[in-house]
Amino acid sequence: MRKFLVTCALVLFAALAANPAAADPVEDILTGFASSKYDDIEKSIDALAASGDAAAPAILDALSAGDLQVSSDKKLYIKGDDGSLKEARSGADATGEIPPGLKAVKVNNRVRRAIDAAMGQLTLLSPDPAKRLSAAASQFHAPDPAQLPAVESAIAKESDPAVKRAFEQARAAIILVKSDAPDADKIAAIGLLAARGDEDAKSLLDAATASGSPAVADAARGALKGIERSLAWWSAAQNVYYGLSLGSVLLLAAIGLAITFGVMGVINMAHGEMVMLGAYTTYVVQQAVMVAAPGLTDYALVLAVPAAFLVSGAAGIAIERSIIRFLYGRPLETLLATFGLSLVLQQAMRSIFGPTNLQVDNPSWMSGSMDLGGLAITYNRFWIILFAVAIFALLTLVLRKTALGLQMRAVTQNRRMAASMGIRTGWVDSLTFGLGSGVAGIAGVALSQIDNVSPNLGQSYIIDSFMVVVFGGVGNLWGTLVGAMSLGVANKLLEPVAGAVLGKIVVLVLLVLFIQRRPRGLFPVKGRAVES
Amino acid sequence: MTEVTDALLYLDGVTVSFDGFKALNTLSFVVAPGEMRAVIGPNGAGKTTMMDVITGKTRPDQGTALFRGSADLTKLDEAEIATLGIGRKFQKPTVFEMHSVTDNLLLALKGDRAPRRVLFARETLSERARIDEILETVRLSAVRRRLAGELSHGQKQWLEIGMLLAQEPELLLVDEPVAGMTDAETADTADLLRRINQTRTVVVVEHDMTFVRALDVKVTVLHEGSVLAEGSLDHVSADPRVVEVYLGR
Amino acid sequence: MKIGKTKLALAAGLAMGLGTASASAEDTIKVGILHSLSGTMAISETTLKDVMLMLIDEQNKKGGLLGKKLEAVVVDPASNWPLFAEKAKQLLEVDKVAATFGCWTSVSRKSVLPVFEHDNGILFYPVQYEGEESSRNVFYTGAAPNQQAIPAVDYLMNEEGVKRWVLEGTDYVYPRTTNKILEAYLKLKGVPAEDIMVNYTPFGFSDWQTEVGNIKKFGSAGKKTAVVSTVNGDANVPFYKELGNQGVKATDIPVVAFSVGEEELAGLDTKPLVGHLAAWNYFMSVDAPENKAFIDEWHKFTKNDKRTTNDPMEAHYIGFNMWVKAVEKAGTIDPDAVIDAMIGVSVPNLTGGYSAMMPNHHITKPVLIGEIQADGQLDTVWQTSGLVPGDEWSDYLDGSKDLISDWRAPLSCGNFNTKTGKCGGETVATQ
Amino acid sequence: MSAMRTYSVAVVILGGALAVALLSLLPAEHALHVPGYVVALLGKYLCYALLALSVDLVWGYVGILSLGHGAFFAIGGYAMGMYLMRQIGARGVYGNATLPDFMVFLNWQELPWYWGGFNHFGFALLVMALAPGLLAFVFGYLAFRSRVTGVYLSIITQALTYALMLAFFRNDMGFGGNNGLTDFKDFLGFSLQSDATRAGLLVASAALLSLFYVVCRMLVGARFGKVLVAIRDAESRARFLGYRVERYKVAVFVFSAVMAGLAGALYVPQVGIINPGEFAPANSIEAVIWVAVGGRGTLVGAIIGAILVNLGKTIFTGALPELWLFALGGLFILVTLFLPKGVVGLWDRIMARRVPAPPLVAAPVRQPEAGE
Repeated sequence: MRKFLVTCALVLFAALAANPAAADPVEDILTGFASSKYDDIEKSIDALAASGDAAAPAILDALSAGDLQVSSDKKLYIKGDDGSLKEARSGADATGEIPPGLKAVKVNNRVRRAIDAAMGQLTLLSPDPAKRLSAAASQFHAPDPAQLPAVESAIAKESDPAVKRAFEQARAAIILVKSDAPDADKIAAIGLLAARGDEDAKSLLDAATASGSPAVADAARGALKGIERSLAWWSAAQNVYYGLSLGSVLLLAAIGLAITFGVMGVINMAHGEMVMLGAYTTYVVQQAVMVAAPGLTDYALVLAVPAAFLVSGAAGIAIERSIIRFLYGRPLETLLATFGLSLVLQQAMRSIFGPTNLQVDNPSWMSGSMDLGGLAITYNRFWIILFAVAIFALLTLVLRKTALGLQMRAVTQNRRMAASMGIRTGWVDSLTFGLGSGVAGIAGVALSQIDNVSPNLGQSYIIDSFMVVVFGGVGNLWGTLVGAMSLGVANKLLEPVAGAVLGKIVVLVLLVLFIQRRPRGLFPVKGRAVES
Repeated sequence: MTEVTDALLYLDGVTVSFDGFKALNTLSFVVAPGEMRAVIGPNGAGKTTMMDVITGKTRPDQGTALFRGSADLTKLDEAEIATLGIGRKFQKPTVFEMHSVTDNLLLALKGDRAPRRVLFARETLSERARIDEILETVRLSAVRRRLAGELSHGQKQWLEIGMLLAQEPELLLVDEPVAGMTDAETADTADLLRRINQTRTVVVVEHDMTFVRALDVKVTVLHEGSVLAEGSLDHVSADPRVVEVYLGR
Repeated sequence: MKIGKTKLALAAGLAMGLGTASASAEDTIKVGILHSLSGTMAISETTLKDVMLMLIDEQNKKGGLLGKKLEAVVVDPASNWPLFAEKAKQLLEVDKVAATFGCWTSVSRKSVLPVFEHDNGILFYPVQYEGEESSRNVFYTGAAPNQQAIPAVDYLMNEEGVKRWVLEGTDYVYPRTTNKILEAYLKLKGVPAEDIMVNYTPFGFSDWQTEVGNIKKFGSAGKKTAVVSTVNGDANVPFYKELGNQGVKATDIPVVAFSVGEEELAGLDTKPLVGHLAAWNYFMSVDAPENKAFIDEWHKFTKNDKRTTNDPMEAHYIGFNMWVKAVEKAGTIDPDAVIDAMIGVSVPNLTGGYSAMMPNHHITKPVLIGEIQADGQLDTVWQTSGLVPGDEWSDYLDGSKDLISDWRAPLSCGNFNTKTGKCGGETVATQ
Repeated sequence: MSAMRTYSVAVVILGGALAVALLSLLPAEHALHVPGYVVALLGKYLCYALLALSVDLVWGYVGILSLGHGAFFAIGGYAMGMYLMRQIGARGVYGNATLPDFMVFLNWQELPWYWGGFNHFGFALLVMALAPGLLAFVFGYLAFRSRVTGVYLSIITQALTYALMLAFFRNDMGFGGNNGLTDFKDFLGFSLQSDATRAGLLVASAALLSLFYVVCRMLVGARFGKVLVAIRDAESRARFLGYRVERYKVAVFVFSAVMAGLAGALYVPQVGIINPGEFAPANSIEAVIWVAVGGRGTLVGAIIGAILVNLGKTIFTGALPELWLFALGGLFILVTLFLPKGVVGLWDRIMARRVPAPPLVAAPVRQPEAGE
């Protein structure tokens, strides 16, 4: 199809070239962008790519970014990020007044695909290895026999081994779809694709099994078997990774509760709102950084962590001082008061920030994904796993090694004894509750990266958080860790089998049954202290 | 495997461990019918854990626990053991604070405990008489209408003993009955226990040596979950090991 | 007898609480606004309350209606379905509103429906829904499935050459019905069953790793694949974040959504999502003078020039103007007269044309397909050449293909069976 | 509490409801006419009051804090809803005599087996009481036998109702998914739209509430009730006295679940819809809050609390639509902080100041449940 278009375009140029008034065929191609029809734009892209004009990559880049503008006299301009205007062909700054009727060239998915394919052709020999790699990928994904010579010459010139491998795979893909390629070449290509071993290779091989040549078809079938086996393993590993990722989210959501509920015994129904406060703090910090230091926007998240800890922690201390401290020894009444509090906090956020979702951006280092063997690891989830583990380690350290941690444990184990040893129990209570709330706030920073930042944010995690803490065993941070991870993995292993809804129900029922077997969770705190 | 025994309570080789710590370590302990026994030992010696094993609260990891030579205490739960005829008084006085003194006793009276029987139970004249009798015994007649939560510490201890009596058990386990009592009350309590012992078997756990001396019965010394010495108070007091772990310090 | 006194006090309180609203002056026409301002649906519905207040305010500036001022009665049904019914009853029986604008979810509409029918009220329902309903007392100004889903699938098939379909939805009645209709439609178009994957997730679902992974896997089979998303509200942000991060690009696997508009996109960084699609009857980016005026007014009213507009807001704009016109035509707010006058009323919509109320209480609308832009707007890439009338009873479902609705006399029936020639439940002899 | 007072509460509830019901049947112009809106509201409140009563029985008297009582309420409601759906018969929009509308348009071919029998009211009534009771029995038997207590119990009751919510949300379950069951036409042959039926339902709710109030009163006043309070205050003492605590707990839990189920069953025809939202854990927590506001461990308090809080909700959501959550949330905080014994406790304190008399109500001074 594309070959046909290119031919057409060439014929068109030939015709135009005969016209002395239009000395430059590329200028004519460019007028095609003024059309409002996607068909015309697509044709122009193909023609531009085929022309090999030096300005083509810049023009196509601008087009895909939505920066290519066309004036009413069909002249093309490229708009810079700073609002400057350059002539598209020459790259020179546009002089004089703003051309009349300037508007962006319209782009849709079909046009974007055409751009990708064109860029794949144009950047095969780009000096930038990253661009060559993506060129190879685009050739691989849309194998076009007409491009075989270009790809082969690219392989010959390539020095970077990773890029070279990508080109070779692209060549293999092209050979497989090329009907007149010799069987031997095809079988070699199959070998190369089998080594690649991913879903894309599998779909190409699937198509090859229908090949007219029995030898090729057999080779493809053989390769497929191997790929399917390894894919099954990878898919199981992927599910476990998903589970760990979900587990780390649960861990973050629950770990603050493991302190306020697990250690202090306060049934804090407003815990979710502490998480929500953290997420809103992230929003505010990000907005502030965007205004104050736009260059640092990517690191706003790093700043948001201490900010969220302070905001939620301060809120926690305020709550402890004004409400919770009057309710010690009446744990179930803390449930009622904090439930009321959670209603108030939700509505407060709604009044201040509005009821809609707020936009918290993923920083660039948390966007996208990488492939690790057959695993797709998304950066945001990957960072969240690391973050959760780090927070857990830090918290364990605080509880074990610091004076506050020691006093905290003393107060929770024997309040009267601690008081008589000169520990200011009220003060320790406040700080403990503040710590738990602050950690919940930090969780909010992480959750803002994967979920809605809205007044309802906390509500969606509160039940899961309580499950995790109770499952792990109240008063035991390690229990919370193991609890969160096992619930996460169980959920994700069940999901492909039973579906998301049924999977979750099954996990809940198992949890209820588990508590019947072990009424004090995975890691119960044993001994006489809990018996009395 | 178990030998037939004529002891009322028979513990042999009982081991209980919490997270690796052995609260009871191959403990053997035998009480004959009609006997009164005092159990002493330092903190953490396993006295309360032993009571827990006898009353079904804690399951031993190993060992035998028999009541009347036939009932396997390791297989029964608290309520079943209570119905068998073992009554227990806690270290901290535990009564139903929101109930009146008479109601506390009423709930403790021997009788069918099944929910559907209790549902239609009416207080009978004989029950009332029995309650009056116990109130006299534990000297709480004057406060019979008060809520148990309003009683003094000593009165609560006595009320709990009264509830034990109302249960009419064969064996009474009494955990630190005189903690927090005045000297006079302590003497009265010793007196009360001796009277109870006339018809029932009693095991008393106590720290108070004057009280133990006043009881004047056979003493078992526990240490680190097993029996260190057994005999009369004078006998065990003379034992150097006992002196070292307990009395000497 | 202290309880007796308490009870009396309660009764007094009840009377007081209910009396507050009915005590106000009679020279206004009351308009009820029944949108959740708290709970899970507040996120979507609060905006609709605001837009209604703006429309009523504007109408009053123009001199009100029938020489009287309009008065908005706002209540909060708090995303609680039985509370919707209670509040609807309060609006109709205590406040005696002339018309009510409200509801978002189907279940809230189902919950108030008997109340509006019993008390003969008028409800304007502004959200796209599954169809399969037509009540004399309700005017449906949102899209029926044929005004959204089917054109979107047509677009993907024709323009993008899609051969393989993932129907991803939240597990409730709108996605279920829409997907049933789409499945039937796709099979009619010759799509084999193995090229259709249907999956449902719970409300507020936030961990989309497995689902997006499955979509990628399903899409790598060599045929052009697209996702038709009927994922609801809150679950969308995590869904799109996961799509963006797992690198599902619009050029490879486009996602077309029916419940994602400008308001939902405002909570997202849309740069990784450029090119994914949405099908609606209105986009904020539409270049029409009415739309520009509406957006300006909205920014002025909310004192915030960042506030977005969306499709259900346009539906209320149309519905409100239709009601005003119908009341003027009838010369009274009497519900029977207004309900009769409504049919055939035509008012400008915000995309540069006119929408008319049809005898089935649904309206005519253009269908727009838009692509998500980097600035969070949706840019129209295709639109129907004319207006599409809303079809309440789907032609693609066995149960409903023989049903039609026409509220004009003499038929006056919401579910007339063309086969049996009878209205609704009278058709079959009871067992 | 004297028998006199017990019956007077029941008489006030029943008499009040009867009066309102009769007045609502007066012509609309009549000065004493009560609008249908108030009848519907009161009916709803009384069902909530019965739910609160069932929560109070287990929480106030046995110390079982159930955060999942909404589940029993909802199951009872669904049983009633299924009966009402079957009553629609061929009057649904598709005119299908057997299948409810939501099944028709999702292409269900036949009625699932568990819908069988619901066209008979007797069978439905049995399910309304037995289904919640059975669930409570299985759950209670497992939980109380293994001595799950305190917050652990509260959290797993919450897990129970949450799991049920997710399950009922699934359309494949055959209970109408998110939309639930709705569009009811009539109940025992009486049109649900008619004012007389609604008045009748109000009186029925009042009668049921009064009946259960009197039964609960007798229950807690008798020796059985004393055992319950004994279990609440000192569970291990009760065990060592020979009481099979788990049996008492299961018995009361099941009874309470049946009560909640019947409350839900009467609630559904009055509000016209039952949907999985009723299983939401927040609903169960709210029921606990009604009890706390009214006064835990006083049966009257549960009723008063349920009516007061819901009345407040009705008034505030209409009068202060943007601020009512502040009011309601604030109320919960203030009540727990300053009225640990709820409204009834406050009342008693005021009465005690006027007439020095022994406290009438055995409200607990301390709440030892969590540590037990």
